[in-house]
Formats: sequence, structure tokens, C-alpha cells
Amino acid sequence: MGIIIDKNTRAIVQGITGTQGTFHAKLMLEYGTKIVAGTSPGKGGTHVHGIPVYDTVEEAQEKHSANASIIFVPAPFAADAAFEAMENGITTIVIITEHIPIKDAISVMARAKQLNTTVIGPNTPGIITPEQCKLGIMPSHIFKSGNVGMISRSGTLTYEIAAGLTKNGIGQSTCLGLGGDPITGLNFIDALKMFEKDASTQAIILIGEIGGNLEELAAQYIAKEKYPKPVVAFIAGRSAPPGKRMGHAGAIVMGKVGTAESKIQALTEAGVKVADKPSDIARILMHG
Amino acid sequence: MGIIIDKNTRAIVQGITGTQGTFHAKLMLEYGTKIVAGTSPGKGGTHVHGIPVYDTVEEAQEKHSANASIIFVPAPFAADAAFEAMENGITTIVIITEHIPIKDAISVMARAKQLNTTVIGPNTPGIITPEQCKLGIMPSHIFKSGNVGMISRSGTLTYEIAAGLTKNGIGQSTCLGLGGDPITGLNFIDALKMFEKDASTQAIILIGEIGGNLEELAAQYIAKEKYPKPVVAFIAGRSAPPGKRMGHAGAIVMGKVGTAESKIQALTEAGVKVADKPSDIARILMHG
Amino acid sequence: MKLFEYEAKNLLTNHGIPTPKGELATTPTQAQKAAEKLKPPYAIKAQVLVAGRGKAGGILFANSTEEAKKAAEKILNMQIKGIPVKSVWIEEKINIKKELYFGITTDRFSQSYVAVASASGGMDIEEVAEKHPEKIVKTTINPLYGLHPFQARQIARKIGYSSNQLSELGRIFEKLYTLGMQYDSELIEMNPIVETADGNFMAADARIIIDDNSLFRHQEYKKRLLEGNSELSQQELEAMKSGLAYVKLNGNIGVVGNGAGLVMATLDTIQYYGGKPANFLDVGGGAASETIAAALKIVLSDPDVKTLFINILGGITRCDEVAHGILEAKAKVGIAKPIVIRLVGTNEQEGKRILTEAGIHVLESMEEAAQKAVQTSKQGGN
Amino acid sequence: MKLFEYEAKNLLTNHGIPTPKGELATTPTQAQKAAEKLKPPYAIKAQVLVAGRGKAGGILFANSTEEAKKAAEKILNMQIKGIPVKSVWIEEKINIKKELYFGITTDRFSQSYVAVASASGGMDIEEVAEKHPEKIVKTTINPLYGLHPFQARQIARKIGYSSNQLSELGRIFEKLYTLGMQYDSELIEMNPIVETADGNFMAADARIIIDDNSLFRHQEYKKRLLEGNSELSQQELEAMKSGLAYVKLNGNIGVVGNGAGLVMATLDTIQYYGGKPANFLDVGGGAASETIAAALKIVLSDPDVKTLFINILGGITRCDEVAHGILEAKAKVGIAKPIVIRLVGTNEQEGKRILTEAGIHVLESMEEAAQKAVQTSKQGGN
Repeated sequence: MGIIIDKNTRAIVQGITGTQGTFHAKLMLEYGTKIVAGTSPGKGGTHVHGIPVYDTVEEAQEKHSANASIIFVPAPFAADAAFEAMENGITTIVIITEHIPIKDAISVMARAKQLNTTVIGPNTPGIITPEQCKLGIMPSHIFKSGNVGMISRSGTLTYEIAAGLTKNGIGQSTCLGLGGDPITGLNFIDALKMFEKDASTQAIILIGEIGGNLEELAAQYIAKEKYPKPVVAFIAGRSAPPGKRMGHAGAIVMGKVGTAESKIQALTEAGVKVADKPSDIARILMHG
Repeated sequence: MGIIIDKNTRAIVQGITGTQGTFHAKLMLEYGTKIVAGTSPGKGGTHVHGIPVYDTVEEAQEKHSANASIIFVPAPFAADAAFEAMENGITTIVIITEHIPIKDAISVMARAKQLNTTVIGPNTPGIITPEQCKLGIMPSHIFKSGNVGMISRSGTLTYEIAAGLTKNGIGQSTCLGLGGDPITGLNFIDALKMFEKDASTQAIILIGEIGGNLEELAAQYIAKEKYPKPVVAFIAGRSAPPGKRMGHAGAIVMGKVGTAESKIQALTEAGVKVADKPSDIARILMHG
Repeated sequence: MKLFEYEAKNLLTNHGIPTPKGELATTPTQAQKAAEKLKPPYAIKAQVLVAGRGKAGGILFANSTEEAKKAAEKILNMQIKGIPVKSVWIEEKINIKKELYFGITTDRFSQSYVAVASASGGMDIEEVAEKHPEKIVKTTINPLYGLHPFQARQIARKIGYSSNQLSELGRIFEKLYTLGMQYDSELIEMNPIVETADGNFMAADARIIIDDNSLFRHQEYKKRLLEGNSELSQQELEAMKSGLAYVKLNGNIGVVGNGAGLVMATLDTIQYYGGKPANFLDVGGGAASETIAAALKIVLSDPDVKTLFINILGGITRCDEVAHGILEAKAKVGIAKPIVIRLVGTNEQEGKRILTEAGIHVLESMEEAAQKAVQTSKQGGN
Repeated sequence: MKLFEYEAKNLLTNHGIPTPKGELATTPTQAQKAAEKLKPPYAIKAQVLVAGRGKAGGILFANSTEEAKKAAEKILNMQIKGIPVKSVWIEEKINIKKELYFGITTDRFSQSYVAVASASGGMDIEEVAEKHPEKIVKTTINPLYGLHPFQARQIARKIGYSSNQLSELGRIFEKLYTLGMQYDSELIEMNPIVETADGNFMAADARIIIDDNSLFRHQEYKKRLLEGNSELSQQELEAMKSGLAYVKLNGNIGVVGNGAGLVMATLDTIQYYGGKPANFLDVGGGAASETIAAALKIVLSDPDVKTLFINILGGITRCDEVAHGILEAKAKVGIAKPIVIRLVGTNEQEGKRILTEAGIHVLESMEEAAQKAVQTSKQGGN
């Protein structure tokens, strides 16, 4: 169980011949992810860790029929890689690449909507359904299989919290990194809907940060739909000044929009418990 | 009865304050077409033949809820007018304007497909369901109500043939000008499908010309689907040399594609009677 | 509007597509000087807009600058399909391993641009399509996204390339698409684009046809169309300036009508009755008397025309306006040639009255009029 | 990347959007000369990238060239929010009838660009949105088509215009959208765009923020960002060149961590325990020892920093690399200030060993480390 990916996921790695692609293809393989092929235009016919490399996704698909893809292609070419995956029948795309222009991301998401493709990222650590499948760059050993779903805009903060859960014996159904950019494929509401349907998920952790209003919209959704599973949240950036980009392209308070206070207030009003510090999350989950 | 338009059609005229728009708005009104409003950006608040003029289709729609539009806007602005109509709930659009760039037409048609909007033209004389509704620039007096449907890529040739029919006592259900451009909203197959469903139509006249392969595709369709109503055709341009544009932007033989011979052969093989001269059509309809 | 090969190649070069190094020359001496800047051997190519210059001897090769000069002289004295050659393009001859085809055109049924590629380039692509449809790779381009780079690579793969060559060819296809869209091309093609002996790619010939209707977005070409297009006849230039659609044909019956379909049908009917049309001329909808007069003037100025056939079905066009136009032309230009008029539709009675009073007989049936025109054209002798 | 008002206005002018006539000056004399070319009265405006220059006295008016010179002198000697003013923009003061707002930004939920307009311009648009949401007109832009001209007119209508003014305003909105897309703007706005006394429209102020991630498509601005951006501190420039995300804050605890979310949470935790972070610095994923050393150097060069807090959760980043980086920085730069290190994750044992052997104590809990950093920062006094 878990959402989006599981042990039946068959994935290709786009940009497999780059440093990051090669490195993480190995780690994913070792975790047990079914990496069936890699692509890299101009490098077709080679192999990486025994994985066959093709010039085009089209050829990889003819021979391996994958349903997922993870993209490590440099930012100027990443949107094209995403289109290539979508148009060749891939239904789940994880875009690890950071620094993709907003205009490109907007264009990708518009087509993904038309084709009903699930896009995770860009600028995401990826997604992991522990002990089944990992499509991402997260350190695997801090995760363990269990009943808590995680949705996050941040990578290392997810690791911090997941490590805390695991140490306390709380396993995870699926941990999903939405991505740190302003425009990402999935948002909190999309992920909440998926976790609602997933029988293996009994509680959800929502890790937000400053910028935008997606946490506020998630809070509205939780309140309006009387979301049936408990949600615990953490919001990073209480101490961030307005107008400054805090590492993530999406982590910026514009004027009065996107403050941590606004998000915390909205979530609290929706009945979500909001942790003050990352380590409080495990405590809240265990003791309420 | 008839197809696409009838006495319940409520139309707006886009570009109503231009010479052509003003002139034909009057003729359409006189024919009995329900012209409920006109638009012309910058001329809002005025009237033409008693028809209220608005700056935007949005405002016209708020006040008059039309379902059709006829566009007389100059070529550089015609695509925008078509988008404006579509995005404001108009479901049938007749684009009279000639000389619209192909790129613009392609863009309009792509959106029309998404919104399921019927686009007639560009570069069309329009459409008439005799004695019910006229959205076009054709001389009304040569048409009479009856049971023959017409689909044509040419204006005056349609008039020539319609006048011949009417003189011989053969009335028309609907006469539809597809438009003389290479990229038009409807093609012969679309129109054949509509006439098939129209109980008032007992036979169809297909008036093609050189350029493209839409007549050949129609012939394939007629043969493959065993089209249930008799179809009589005329193809203009047997004497046209290759590589030359015969008046219409779409009337050009490119290399070996688009010759009259190819079209006549395909139609004949599909069991369609192809007239040698325009005047033969009435004869074939009456005597087979 | 068709661009000359040299215009097209310069655009390609400016957009980063490899083409053979070359220069334009309008005299043999210029050609020699151009050759001095290039590496031999040379190809000397007539710059004409009509197809088939190769078969007509419009492409020659040379090993020295002296030979290049002679070749240029020969070509510059040539006429190709009746069109005098005014300039030649001298370029470095390339070492060809394989000839490919790539082009972007429009597809009417899918209402889209379509990319067409083939591993069999260098010949008439429609012929390849007809005889070996399996050798043609067609890719419909989603109008909302354009040709994606990955699609360009997929095309390269389908015509037999892989690895670095696939990437390189993909980049060239992508650039050609971008260039085509920038210039509103209804056709842009490289035929052939060649694989050179060392495995690189180069556009050996290029053709661009800009959508005439888009020229308001490309003022520089609009200007050049009316000024510099050396291949238009006097009649064609006049028609273009008057906004009339005119095409010169081989016969002797001059035709003026309203509406493209009707005029085409008029030509066909003339041919049906054994006559030969001298031209296509559509005055369009709602023509005023001056337009009619201008149209008549153009057709009458063609020495091949023995008989004039005017076929008007008045819709928006008013028959009385047409009648006035005919009288105007008669007064100003003089109509010495026999004239057959068919005039029906809006204000038909008034039009007929005007002409009849001027001694001009008017017919009502297109077929009858066509027969009469054919008859008249044969009486005159040709 | 934020553009200066004068850069933004020049772009608007070049794209056909009316702006007040003006010139840039970096000295009072230049300002006077600029004024001589313009019609009085003048507006003299500080060119700074921080918001709120109006309230800070960075906009003055003048009726003569002499007054303009004095005003420029005053402004050029000013600091706005700590930033020295290096140039002023002198322009013709316009006769304002009404102030409007129009801008294009992104909407995260709809994953689109969105046009925002209001009949209440000239003030903070977020404030208008908060207090009078009914005064805001939002239009989601279909990414596949862009802002249609008709949509621009619909917006003009919704903020109260009709007839010719609607058309004119629509054209300006359309142009701003086109300009914004051309420069990959994440924000482009005219605030205010004003209706002048004679019923025309003019962009009285303009702001453009180019998407940093798109700068590979806008090399001229990439260059200018690294060279000419006068408002970056030494630390900010260094961080930018090293590819590190750095933000200066008001406190005294220097922070270095890996991952934006973790570093933000680190700052929050410091604040939670009563301390004040001096900066945000994210070394990113998989940082090598040189990157860690560069990061430490930047933070330590800030005189406000009393204590250094390094918070690393090793995932891709290896703890041993971090340890080496710390020792490298210690050797090269010298770390005179107290340092608190939290280091867990990949190769944790090795990293701890390296640091412990060098006499540096390593903690495991982020909370514990934060508390210790706060404590240390207070001992030093501030």
C-alpha cells in the first residue's frame, strides 16, 4: 500500500548518465526500486549499473513499458524531459531538478493536467513508500514502513522529521516531497485526497513553509471536507523576513502573503495540531 | 430542421461597425436572423440598425445570451475575436474574414476542439438554413427551403449551384460554406455526419476544389461507412496548373497532392456521382 | 511568398543550422570573386523560384574560380521555364554520404503543422510519399506546444540515427521548426539535408514559403514581394497591387469572374468545351466598377488573349457595377478583342440594360457563354 | 532578480507602453542637465530595489532645473533601509486623474500566471486585496494561449472603463504581459498606472522581477546581477558566486545548514529558545568540503555574528565531508568565534571522529544544539 508508487512501479531514469543520475540510480536499485531503463540523448546503447541507456524515452518504452520516471536532467532541458515522459505514456513523473524556470514549469503542469499525469516536483527529494519503492534522493535508512503519511515542501526537514518518527518506532506509509518551487505538480490537497483513500495511512504529517497559500487552502479543505484522518503540521519560516527568498524558490513572503503565522493560524483553526519544533511531531502523534 | 443553425439561433455580429459588418448585419436581420447584439472594441454604447453594440463579447453575453457569432473583424484581429467568442460561451462561430494567417487559424481550431465549439470558415460565405436563419454574406433570394444539403469550399460556386437547384424547384435544408482556406473549422466529413442525422436532408451536394485531400478523405468515409444518403459532387480546378494558388488560399496543388483528378477518382470509386459542369448537378439530382 | 534559395539559406545559417559556405552573384566576375573566398570544388546554382532547375541545367559544378566564372556566365544567360536567371549562388560543394529530407508543412485534416522526414531525401518528396509511404515519417505538431526537442530526436531516430548523430539532427530539426514558425512559413524544408562524409549534417538546399496572409507581421518581406520579385510578369505584378488573384495559363481565352470557385469552374467549363483559358482572374466579392476595369485592363494587356470571357454571378457583387466597369475599361483601354459576357444575380436587369444599350450582348447561362467563348477563340485563329 | 525602476521603465517604453519622459542621473549636475531636456515640474526618484522609498523621502518634486539639482543632491546623499542611493531618475511629473494597478504574477494553486488589476492603484496591492477584495480583478491566464487581447479588454472593463479608453488600456495590459513573458518575469507590475487629466494612460511606476532560474535565457541580466547590483552586501555577493542561498538577518547567531527547510526550522528553533539568527545559509545537497568552507567563511566575515551554529543532517551530504570543510575553514580563515555543531546522518561516526579529534564537540539533537547556541550568543554579550 501507500500512495503513487509501490513495489510494482517500473521506472526509468532520465538523465541517468549525469553524476546525480548515475549516483542515485544505484541507490534506488539497491533499495529495491525497479529501474528498468535509463535515457540520455546522445548516449544511447550504453549501460549504467547494468541498466540499458536509450537516446529517447520512446525507445525505452517500446522495450520496457515503464509507468514512472525520475528526472535528473539539467534545468534548461528538464521541461523537455518531462514532456517526453508524459507524451510517451509515463503516468508518474518525479522531477528532482532544481532551478527550472517558472514559465517552463507552468507549461509542463498544463500538459500534465490534460494527460492526467502525476508530476512530483520540480525541486523535490522525490517520493518513497518505505520498503517497497523509492523514486528520489532521500537517505533510505531513516525511513521505515508504517502508517503515517508525510507531505512536505522541504527535503532535509522531511528527513529530520522522518528520522525522528523512525527512532520513535513510528513507520511511514509514503513520504512525498511536493518540491520547493512555487509551481509544483502536486499540492497538499491533492496529496491529502490520495492519503484519504489509502487504507495503510492512519495519520498524515503536513510539512509546510513560508510562501504562497497552499497550506491555507489545505486547511480550508480539511475543515470543509471534515477530513477523516488526523493531520499534524509543521511550518518552517516563522523567523523569515518578508521579500527574501529562503533557499527554496517558493519560500518567500510577498507583501503580506505567505507568512508562517497565516498558515499556522489557518491550520490551527481547521483543527490541525501544529508543532512548534520538528521534534514535537513524534510526540504529538504518540500522545496527541 | 437543417444543421447547425435554425430559427432559434441567437447571434452576435463581431466587427459590426465595419463596412462589411454593418452591411451584412442589415441583410441578415432582413432575412429574419435573430441578431441580438454586435461588438466592436472602442465602439461600445452605440447602435447599428437598432442593434446594441458592446466593447466586449462578455458584456454582450451578460445581456443577450447568444449562442452563435459571425465575425467580420479584419484578419490581424480575427483570431482574437474567435477566441473571445469561444471563451464567452458562443458555441457556433462563423468567420467570414479572409486572409487570416494559417498559424492563427491553427491556434483557433485547437482551442475550438477543446471547447467543442463549431467553427465555420475562415474565408467562408457562411451558412444558411433557408427561410429560417442566415449567418453569412450569401445573396438570400437564390435559396429556398427543401431537402438537399450543400457542403462547399467555394462561395460563388455555391450560389451558382444553389441558384440552379432553386430554379429547378429543388430546395435546400442547409447550405454550408466550409471556407476557402487550407485550415478551416469544419471539413466535409464533419458536415456529412451532421447531414446524416438531419431528417430534413435527403441528399447532399459536395462542392470541392483543388488543394489538400479533404475530398479524398470524405470519399473514404462515404465508402467505409456506407453513407446512407445520396451524395453528388462537383470539383473545381481540373484545368489548374500545379504550384499556383487559384484565388483561395487553400486552392493549390502541391507537387502531386490536391489535384482535381485525384478527388474525382476517389469520389467516383466511393459511389459518388461527380458532375462535369455546375449545371449538371440539378440534372443528376432529378434524374440520377 | 516563396523565398529564393539564398534567402532561405541565409535565414538557416543565422538560426544556427549548418549550410555550405556560399555567396550570391549577379555577374560572372562577381561569381569568380565569390569563389575566391571559398574552397573548391564549387557548386553554382541558378536562383529561381520555379521548381526543376536541376533538370533544366541550372546547377553546375566547378573546380577552379575560372571555371566557376564560366559556369555562372552560362547560367546567367539561361531561362528556366521561361524565367530569365538573374543571380547565382556559389557555394562549396559538400562531400555527401547520404541525402535526407526534413520539412514542416500544414495538415488540413488535423488542422495542425506537421513535420515530415525521410531517409530518402534529395528527390521529390511527394513522389517518395506516393511510391514508398513507409519511408515517410510524419509527426503531427500539437499547436499548443510546438515541436518539442524530444520529438525532433524521435524523428531523427525514426529515420535511422542514434547516439550523437540523433542529438545533432534533432537540434537541427528543432531549429528549422523555430525558424519556420518565426516566419509564418506554410512550408519550410531542407531537401536534401545531407549527412557528410565525416558524419555531420548540413542543409544542402532549403526552401521557405511564407504564408502570404501573414505578411503584415513580416513587413520586410511584404516590401520585397512587391519590389524585388523578379519572376512576376507585368500582369501578375499589376494584379497583386490591385489585390486581384491572377494566374497566367497557356491558352487564349482571357477570363474574369467573381469568386475563386466560380472562376475555376469557368476555366474547367471552357476546357470541357475544347477551349483553352489564358488566365485565372478573380475580382473577389463586391467589386466596384474600378476593380472590374482594372481586371479587364490586366487581362487585355496579355497578348495571348484572343477572346475575353466575363463571368459574373452577382451576390454581393452588383451587376450594374460590373456593367459600369466594363464600359469604363472600354472607354479607357479600348476593348478591341471579342468579348463574351455572362451576367446574372443582384441588379441583373440594370446591368443588362446598361450593356445592351452600349451594344454589348449579355448571356445568362454559364455553359452557353463558355461555348460561345470557345467558338469565338477558334474563329480568330491562334 | 529585481530590476531598478529606470530599467523597468525603459523596457516598458521600448515595448510601446507610455511612461513619463525621464532620464537617469548619478550626480546632482547630471540631474540638472537631465531636467533641462524635460518639461517642468519634475519628479526625482531614488533608484533603489528596496520597497518603501516614498515613505523614506526618496521621492521629491521640483519646479525648476535648479530645484531638481538640489533634490537629486539630497536623495543621492540618502540611505534607504541601510542602502546608499547611487542614482536618481528624473522625470516629468504627470497630471494624475486616477491611479490604477495592473500586474502579472504567478498563482501556485492554479499553476498559472495570473493578471491582477484594480481601480485602486498607487498603494500596496496586498493591502487592497486584504481589506477590499472586491476591488481586485484576478484573471487566470491559460498557459497554452497567454493573455488574449480580448481578456485584456475584459479586465479594462471590469476596472470601470469603456469605449476608447477600454481599448487603449487593453492594449497596454497586453503589451505588459508580452514584455513580462519575454523576460520570464515572476512579477511585472505598473503601480500605479495612471489615467491622466486628458484621459490617457501612463505607467507612473513599474516593477519587474525576473525569475532567477531563467537567467540562462537572459545573459545580459545574469551579467548585470553579478556585476552591477549595487545593493548586495559583500556576503550576499560571495554567496551568490558560490551558488549558496544566503539571507542576512538582524541577529547574532550565524547559521549554516543543509536544505532550505531545515535551515528555516533551525532559525525558528533559535528564535523559539530566545535567540536571534544573524543569517540564513543553505549549503544545499551533497556539499563538498570546499563548499562548507566557503559557507563558513561568508558567515564568519559578518561582524554581527557572535556564535556560529552548524546544523547538518546528512542525506546526500556526507558528515565526513562537512567535518573536513569545518577543519579547512578553521585552518584557512580561523574560527575565533564560539561554534556549535549538530551533525547526524550519512557517515556520522566518521564526521564526529574527525571533529572530536580536532577538539570540536558535536551534538546530535537539533533542539539541544539550538539551545546551546542561544546560550553561547548571550554569554558573549551583544
